[in-house]
Amino acid sequence: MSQPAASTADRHPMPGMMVYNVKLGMWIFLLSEVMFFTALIGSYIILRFAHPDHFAEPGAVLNVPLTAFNTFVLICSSVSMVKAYAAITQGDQKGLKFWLLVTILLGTFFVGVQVYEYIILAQEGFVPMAELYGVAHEIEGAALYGATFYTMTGFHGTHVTIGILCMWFVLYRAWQGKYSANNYGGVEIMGLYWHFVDLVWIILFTIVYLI
Amino acid sequence: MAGNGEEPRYFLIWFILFVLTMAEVGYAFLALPQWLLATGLILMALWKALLVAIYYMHLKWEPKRLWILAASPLPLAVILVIAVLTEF
Amino acid sequence: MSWMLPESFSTFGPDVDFLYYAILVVTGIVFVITEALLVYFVIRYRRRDGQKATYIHGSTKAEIIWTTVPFIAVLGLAFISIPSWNMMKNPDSVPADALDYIINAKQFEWEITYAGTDGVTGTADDISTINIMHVPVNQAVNITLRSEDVLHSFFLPEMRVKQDAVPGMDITVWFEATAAGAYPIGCAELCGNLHTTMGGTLNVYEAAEFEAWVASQSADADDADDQEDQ
Amino acid sequence: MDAHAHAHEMPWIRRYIFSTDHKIIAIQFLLMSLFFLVVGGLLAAMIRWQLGFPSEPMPGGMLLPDEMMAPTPAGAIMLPEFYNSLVTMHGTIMIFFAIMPLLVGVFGNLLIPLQIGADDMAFPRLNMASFWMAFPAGLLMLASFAVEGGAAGAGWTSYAPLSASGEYTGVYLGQQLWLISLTILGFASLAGAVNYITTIINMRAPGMTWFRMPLATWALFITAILILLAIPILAGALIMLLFDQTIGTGFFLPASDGEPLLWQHLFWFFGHPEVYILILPAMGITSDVLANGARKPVFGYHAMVLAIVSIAFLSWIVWGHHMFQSGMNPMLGTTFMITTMVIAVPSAIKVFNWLGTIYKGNIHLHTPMLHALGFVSMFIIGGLSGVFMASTPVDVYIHDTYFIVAHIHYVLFGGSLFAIFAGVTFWYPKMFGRLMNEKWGKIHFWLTLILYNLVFWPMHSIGIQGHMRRIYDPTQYEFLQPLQPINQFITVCVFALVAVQAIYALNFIISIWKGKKAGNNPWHANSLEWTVPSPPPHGNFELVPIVYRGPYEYSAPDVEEDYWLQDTPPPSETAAPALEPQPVAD
Ligand code: HEA
Ligand code: HEA
Ligand code: CUA
Ligand SMILES: [Cu+2]
Repeated sequence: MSQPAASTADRHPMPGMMVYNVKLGMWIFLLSEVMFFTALIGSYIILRFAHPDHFAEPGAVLNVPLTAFNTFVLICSSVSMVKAYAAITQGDQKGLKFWLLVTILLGTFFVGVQVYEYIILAQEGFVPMAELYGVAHEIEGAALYGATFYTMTGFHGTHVTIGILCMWFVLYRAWQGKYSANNYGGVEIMGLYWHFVDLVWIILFTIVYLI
Repeated sequence: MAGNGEEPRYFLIWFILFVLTMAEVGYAFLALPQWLLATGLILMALWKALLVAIYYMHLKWEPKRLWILAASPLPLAVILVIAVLTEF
Repeated sequence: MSWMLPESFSTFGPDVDFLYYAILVVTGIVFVITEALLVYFVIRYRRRDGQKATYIHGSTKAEIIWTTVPFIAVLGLAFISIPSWNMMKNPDSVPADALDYIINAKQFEWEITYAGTDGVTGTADDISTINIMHVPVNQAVNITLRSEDVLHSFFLPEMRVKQDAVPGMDITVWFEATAAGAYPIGCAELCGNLHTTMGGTLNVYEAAEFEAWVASQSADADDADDQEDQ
Repeated sequence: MDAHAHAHEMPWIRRYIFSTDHKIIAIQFLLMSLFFLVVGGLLAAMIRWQLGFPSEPMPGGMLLPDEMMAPTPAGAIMLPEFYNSLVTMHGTIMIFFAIMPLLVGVFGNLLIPLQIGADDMAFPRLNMASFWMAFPAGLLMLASFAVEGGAAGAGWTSYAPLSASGEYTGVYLGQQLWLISLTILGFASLAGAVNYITTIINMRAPGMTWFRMPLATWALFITAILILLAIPILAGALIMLLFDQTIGTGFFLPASDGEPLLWQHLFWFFGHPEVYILILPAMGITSDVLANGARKPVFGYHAMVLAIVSIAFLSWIVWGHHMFQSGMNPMLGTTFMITTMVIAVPSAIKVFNWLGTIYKGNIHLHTPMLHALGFVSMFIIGGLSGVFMASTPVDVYIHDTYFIVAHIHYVLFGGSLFAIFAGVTFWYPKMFGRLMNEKWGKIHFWLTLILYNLVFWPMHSIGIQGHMRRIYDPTQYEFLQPLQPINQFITVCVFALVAVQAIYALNFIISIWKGKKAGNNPWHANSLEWTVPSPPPHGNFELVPIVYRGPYEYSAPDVEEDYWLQDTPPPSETAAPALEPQPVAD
């Protein structure tokens, strides 16, 4: 499925996008992801603009240092992912497996921290539903904050989780020796997805935690 | 593809991303007017996002038409948000 | 079956009706020309033995013409619409001497609040009626439209007024009736199971009559309840 | 087909149920969406019964449960909440489960690989998954009729807050199923869109440059881009609304300072591109069929492509025209009025180019051609009525009246559905190997055209008289009572219209076995799908086709016949076909 050239080599089609199908497909899929996160982040921006008083100052409710650290973890996972890709382009099977495993661990750690953060916040009364959060923090009717926060970070977390599951699959195939220096499509599109999710987090972190 | 002999300096990018993240967190808590904070933070975030897209998603080594494709939804996102913002 | 608008009884009427008929004429012409050509071509060039279609790929000149002409036509229609639109919907266009009203929409009725004798809403002598609205003729009225639950749409067909009521928003609606009489009020936005029943009546009075009505209502403002009218 | 089955000893279930062959998937989509078309039509008939004869017992109404139809001694009378569910489900099913899968699912799957000369889609398994998400989503939608509280009843637009909390309507689960079903359908559409775009960009046969692609494929390509970018916005909005419904967030609920207008903006930011998703492929199909029927090249091919592209582009900046009376900022209203007016221009280009296409042709009025001509004439009416609503002051009066309902049906039935009839009849041989019956096809066309106009033309008129939409009993309003005879007339005509569709259904079903054998190229058309057997074998082309010219070279002076297949080598090169794949012109 994920051979860079083999599937089309015998057909000599038109030049097209000059990248192989699976990779092009992944890019196109990511465009739709951009629009999906536009809907969520856009709603947040708009609701916050309309009701600024519902949203707490940076750091007042959310734990910025913890999440900054978590952001760093995700960035590390991006570099390990790209190392895995670089390894297999050189035919380095060991490097591929090693860096994939590192990426999986970092990703899992990220999700773990996020779940931990949710639990702490929920214990403080910060939940997506109306009213409750107002009680705990004496910010009246601040339901919009909770709703947007959990929806955005939750969907991002879901994306990371799906990414981790796919990465296990890639790792399994790597173990079977399915990838090589001229057959690394699966690793590459896995990377594209992973970096995209990282990219979204970079935006989310700034908008949700810092502004 | 990235492969032309030398490997791109992935760790350098990683380091810049790390520094930018630290800078963002520091900047966010400065006593500056809100608009200045927001613009500065957004600029830094976009910078980081671009670094990821260009180097880690290796757009730098892709044909130009893929660039255009990748950028195509961004105007739509801007149109939607700006238009609706004028409502409130 | 007719393409004529029902008669209008507000100052918006002439504007809306003019635009409607202007568009009707423009689109009517386009409609007749295009459909006639279609039918004519089909008949004139239908398949015949030995006939071969003419091998043409297009014509830049024709292309330019039928791009620019509609472009100018539709832009023209847009521009002549702008002033009327601003007059109808821009809160700045409300005349200064307009009477203040508050209309509160809820499932499934219109609650209409009048300023009473003192001329300002939100005071003790406010009058309120349900589903029946009373206004003086030739006098602008300025309505603050609200909703308590879901979206509704305040629709006065003869006044050429329609405006959604949005919960959480105060929306300004104004109009000036030009003839006394009774006119329907409708709800034009699906608002629940009994959306259909959310109608009412707009009573437009001569100025003196209206004042008398206000006075009579203010006298027994405590039990002001118009529901028996229905 | 049989010869091939031996070569690929595949179990029946892999060949017909979980097939990855784009042609089989197209047929699956066809059967599914025709089923939903019938369902939507029956719902429409029930709607019309209530509007024509409000509060009179509906024939057969006794068969429905009491929550829908209140039993009385004389028979069962429709409840208002059931009416709302009917309208909502009619709109939803027609748009999402009938027209959209018909245009995109059927023609996208069938035509794209065949017309560009590819052996299949880029991702055949994803393609299969697309169908197997869409179909259960449709069943889920239907199932919502059976749950407690009934099916969703807030209109196909599901405006918040009516849709955001069950306390306003008494519909809880039904609305949630509506949201979930559309989310799943969204995934299916996305899978399709990714597939189509990749396939068209990367898998065109040698010589198939961008400007040698048939307009049907062009339209499907642009449509796929619209789907790709619009559906995720809907998905995001649906998910937020689902959270409002289920876990008590307040995105769109004013009680917690949420913004009902935000839902409308998100919905229409998707919704307007959506209506062009429903018309662009129809326009593409029409162009192909018109050129074939007129035996002439499409007039202004490049302008046609440009028009498709600019409609797609403009469709992103007009969504506010659905919200003129919503309490939106009037300045924004003015902006949207201007952009909306401008979008009429590319449509004008298309209409005039279609007229140019049949001008000086040698017009062969076969059934698909009749439907294509029907499309053009009906789309003109529907498009022109759009210009009325685009003018904001006029929209004040006609918004949410039957004028809008007339517009919807002129563009969607007169437009999209006629083009679908044209396309299904035209490409029927490529799916089933046989032709549909011409005589019955023509009878169906004329009866449908006449009855359809009798049904929907008067709706303009009652809309102009102020008849609101989505009301279950027009006689509740005194000023609408004089219109009741028209409503009854419409209703009677609808029953005839629905009955007439049986002709089409029978023609469709019987021709599968009894139709005339088609051969490769029954319509003497040019594009690549006509160079292969009907139906094409697995893998479509024996050899990768080489494309020498555009798809509309009808009646060219250099050749004897009045058609010229895209892969026939030019006369001078027959001896030694020297292929020089052209660079992509973009
Ligand atoms: C296939 C679907 C389709 C298509 C193609 C269109 C096409 C257009 N639509 Fe329509 N529309 C709908 C489906 C569609 N619409 C639906 C479903 C709704 C209702 C949603 C709901 O509320 O439930 C709706 C509602 C709707 C509204 C909101 C009305 C309201 O609720 O108040 C408006 C307002 O501007 C509008 C405008 C237009 C315009 C300007 C076009 C233009 O694109 C039309 C352009 C075409 C022409 C103009 C004809 C051909 C041109 C010529 C022959 C050239 C010469 C013309 C001139 C000089 C004028 N539409
Ligand atoms: C593509 C879209 C489409 C189609 C085809 C139709 C078709 C019809 N529609 Fe509908 N309609 C909508 C989309 C559509 N509608 C939408 C979006 C709304 C707005 C909903 C809302 O307000 O939320 C609406 C609303 C709407 C209303 C307004 C209700 C109200 O506001 O209260 C009415 C009322 O008359 C109506 C009537 C009809 C009728 C009589 C038909 C008839 O034409 C139906 C005729 C029957 C068929 C077309 C089925 C025929 C079957 C076949 C041809 C297949 C046979 C083949 C095989 C089995 C092999 N529709
Ligand atoms: Cu209130 Cu409809
Ligand atoms: Cu629209």
